[in-house]
Amino acid sequence: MGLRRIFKASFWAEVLDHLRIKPCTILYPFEKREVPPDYRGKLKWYPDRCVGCGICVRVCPGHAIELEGRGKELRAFIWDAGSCAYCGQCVESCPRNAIELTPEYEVVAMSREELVFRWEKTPSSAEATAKT
Amino acid sequence: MSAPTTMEVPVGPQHPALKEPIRLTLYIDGEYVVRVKPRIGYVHRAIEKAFEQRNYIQNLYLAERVCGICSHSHIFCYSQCLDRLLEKPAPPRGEYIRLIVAELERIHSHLLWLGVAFHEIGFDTLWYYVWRDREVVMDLLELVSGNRVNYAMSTVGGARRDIDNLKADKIRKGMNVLEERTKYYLDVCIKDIVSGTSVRRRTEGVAILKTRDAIELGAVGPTARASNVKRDIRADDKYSAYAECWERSGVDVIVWETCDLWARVAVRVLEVIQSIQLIRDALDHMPSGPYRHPLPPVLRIPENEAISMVEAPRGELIHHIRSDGTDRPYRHKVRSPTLGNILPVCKMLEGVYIADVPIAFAGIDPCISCTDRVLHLIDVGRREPRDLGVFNIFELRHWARKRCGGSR
Amino acid sequence: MSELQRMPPEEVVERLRVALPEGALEEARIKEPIYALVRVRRDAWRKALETAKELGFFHVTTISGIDTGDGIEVAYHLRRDVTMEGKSYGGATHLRLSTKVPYDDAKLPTATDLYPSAGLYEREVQDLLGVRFEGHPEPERLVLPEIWPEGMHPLLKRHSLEEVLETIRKVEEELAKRKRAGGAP
Amino acid sequence: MWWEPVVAVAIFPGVLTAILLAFFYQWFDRRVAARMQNRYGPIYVGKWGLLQPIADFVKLMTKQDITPKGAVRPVFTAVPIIYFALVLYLFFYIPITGITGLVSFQGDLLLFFAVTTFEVLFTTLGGWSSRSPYSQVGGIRGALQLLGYETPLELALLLPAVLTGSFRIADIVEYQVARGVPLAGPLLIAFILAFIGLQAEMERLPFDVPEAETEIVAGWLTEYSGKKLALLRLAADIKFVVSAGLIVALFLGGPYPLVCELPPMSPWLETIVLTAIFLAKLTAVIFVFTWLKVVMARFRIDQVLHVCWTFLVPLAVLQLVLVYGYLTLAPFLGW
Repeated sequence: MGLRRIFKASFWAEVLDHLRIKPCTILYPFEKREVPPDYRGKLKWYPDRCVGCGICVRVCPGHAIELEGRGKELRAFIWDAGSCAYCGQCVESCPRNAIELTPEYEVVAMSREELVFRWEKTPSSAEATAKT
Repeated sequence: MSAPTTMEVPVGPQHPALKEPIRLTLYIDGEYVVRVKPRIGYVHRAIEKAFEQRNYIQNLYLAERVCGICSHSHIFCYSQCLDRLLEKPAPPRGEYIRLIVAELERIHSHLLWLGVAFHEIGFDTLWYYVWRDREVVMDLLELVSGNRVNYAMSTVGGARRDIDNLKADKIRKGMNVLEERTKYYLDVCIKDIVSGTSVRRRTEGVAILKTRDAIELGAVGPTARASNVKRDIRADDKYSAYAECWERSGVDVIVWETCDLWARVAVRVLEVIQSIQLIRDALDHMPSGPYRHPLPPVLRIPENEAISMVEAPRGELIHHIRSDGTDRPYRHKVRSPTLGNILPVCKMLEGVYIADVPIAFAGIDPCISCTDRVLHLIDVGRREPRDLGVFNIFELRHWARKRCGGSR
Repeated sequence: MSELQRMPPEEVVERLRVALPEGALEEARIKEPIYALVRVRRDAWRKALETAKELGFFHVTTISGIDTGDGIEVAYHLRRDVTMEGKSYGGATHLRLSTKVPYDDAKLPTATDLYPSAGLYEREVQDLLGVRFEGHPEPERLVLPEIWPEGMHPLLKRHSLEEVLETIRKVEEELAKRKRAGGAP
Repeated sequence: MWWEPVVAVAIFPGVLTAILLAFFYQWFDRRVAARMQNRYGPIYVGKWGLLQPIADFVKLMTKQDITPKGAVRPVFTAVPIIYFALVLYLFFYIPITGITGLVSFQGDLLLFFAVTTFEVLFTTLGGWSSRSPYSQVGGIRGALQLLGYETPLELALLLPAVLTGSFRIADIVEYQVARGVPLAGPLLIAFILAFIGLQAEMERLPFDVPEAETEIVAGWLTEYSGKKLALLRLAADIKFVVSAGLIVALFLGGPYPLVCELPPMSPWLETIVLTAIFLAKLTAVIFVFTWLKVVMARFRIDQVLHVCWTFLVPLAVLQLVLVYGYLTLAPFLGW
């Protein structure tokens, strides 16, 4: 009847309805939020694909990438998660697709130094590429 | 009775309710604000100087971070400006993707503002509801661009990622949900007897900006449209994909006559529905083909000058670049929409209850950062101005009433 | 114009050329869709602004100052999109009206009487590039802090980024010293 | 036995129950409001977050207790203690385990109004004494709001006394039990007015103008911290339970099941059954208070006065006319 319709349409009923609806909050540390596959998260470097050309170092707007040595003498790839803007420009500009942004979004640390990741170019993989 | 003196009341740069680092010096007369003098610059990051230190590609991501909420508008305007400098327009599919992400961002920005407006007037339930529904569009943006805030979807010569059919269907589903929810909020605000009137009672007739003032003071975006000024860059300039989408989807510039805070609420809610129609139209008529031109490793732009304007959620945004043949811009001028609304908001605040200053100021959806509420009262009434110490804006109203013998 | 009609940029340039004294128009370019870029001589500047207002350019989007090495070019971005009653012309025309001012006497008459909304933008150019606007109702600093050294305009090419950062550091120390001394903000 | 009254005052229907009920219903209010706003509310501390209010209280007790430099120290420290005492004192009047509360005398309803108005005086005093701009304005707003809601609230709460002819809460409960009809039926308008008035008296949402956090930080509570704030928070919760208890007593027939006659049983069992019924009704009333809080936007201070004087007072007077009409006609029509 009329009153029921007016009452139903009014905000009072909407609020009561919400008592049976499951809350929309995700209880973060216990429930994880799933993220689309092409999410721009933590950076991943493929040592064997990288030829040490250094384009990524020049292109990066936040100056977050450094290479120890260039070309053949490449020893390590240093990535500072603190100053990285996760824009993905390095992924785009890398000629060998040696860099990728993974969907992992929990890049946390207690201090800025811990945010700097250093990945060695292990000799074994270097010989592997050298041999083939 | 002595003539009521006008008191200079600076509302300082940090403010628990206002979200913008602007300091408004209110000249109050008893109960009401008589004149307002703005002072900005508290978060000026010399972005224009920084633009000149980086090359065009790196500037893409700096332009995106000029503003947190309307980041796509800035990168869209900047890449469109670069396309005009190179005189090489982006492929149609790229333009359509830029349009879709721009409209998604407008929905997210307007819903964010709607939630904050409800919080300002103390209606937290609607704030939670509006921000819960905003998650739908945030998830879509994350799905499309890989990030919730800085989408980096537009670049020189088109878009950086494609929107395939799978994502298009998800967007359509999301749009249906959003349309239904937004229409519900409008109904609650208009028709609902108890809660609706409580919202309208706090917004109707507050902070009036007449049409003539809006034009003379250069109001932009929803603030202007809420004062009956039919100004919308998407309709006027018909830039990028709006040339086709605007007529085909049959939308028109949303204008409201009452020129007050309620008009700004209504305009923004109706614009969300308008954006939904635009997105649906763009998705249905998405041209095939490439969505971007290949990016040269080092981008050098010959000597040229270009202006590019975009309708950001808060108003018109302009990027003006002059290039000199190198890979760095010679001069890059950015005018964010909120700067255009500073003078109108000062005009708007005249004659407003002091208690309504925070809500009236939030009406233009300022996008700078936070302002302060504790005031520094300088009593200009006496012969030598005496510093009366720190007072609260309401304390002023009470104190002023005593001095002027009853509120007017 | 009873019937509201968009004015193409070419017509705007023609109207300006007719209204201004001979040779005042130093440069006039039309950029595709709706942009007219016009540079006028300094003496005809005030007249150019008035003509633009008559043509219906009520809205000042922004003012960009450009340090062009031999002087400072001040460009007003004007738009003709709405009548005074708020009715739309159905399309907008964008006029970038600019003039060049030498470094030594960087002065220009203010346009706030014609365009009230230009007030803020003029103060910004005044802060960052040092062009003085005579007759401006509130010529105070808009963007820079009150105790920013005079004459130091960050956007000028002669100040390198390091110099600007150095000034910012100096200003911060000054503010900190004042705060410790308990002075007014 | 000598320890009977001591236990009664200290533990059962006395201080300890008041505090425990306050904690429980703070949790209940926060959970229900949260679920209405589609979120969880307190969840981690204890089972379903039940211990959250206690955790907050203990945390506040351990926090540093700062008194602002300019504050009027004696008044500033006295206000929380007296405010807490006043609120707790009222709790003894609520009938929980029987017809009467711990204390009951002719005219205790009037004392109720005197003490509630007195509490608002202390909120203003607390706000004034902390000398901070926010709290002073909060205090003033509190007093201003009192002018608005007090008349309709007191009229609404006095009507049961007018109908039953006595100012004693026990008599009113007894009147309802005797007739087996809750006064909420005949005095529906007064029932609704009581809800609105008490919501304003407790400064809860549509009327939380004195501590509107978006405008003046935390109103008169801004400068309180540590133990003082803990005491004030607990006092606010007890006031919440007391107000709800008052509505249950005056309009819903106190702890008695008006529907059926109470079967004779041993006194122990009877107190338990009565308390259970009282708590059930209390939960229902508190649910309505939470519902009220979630549904509307906050009023501006001038709107509070406007709403009270143009809507609530005429309604209260209308109800008064109805009651007197009933009283004068009753003997003729033999009701």
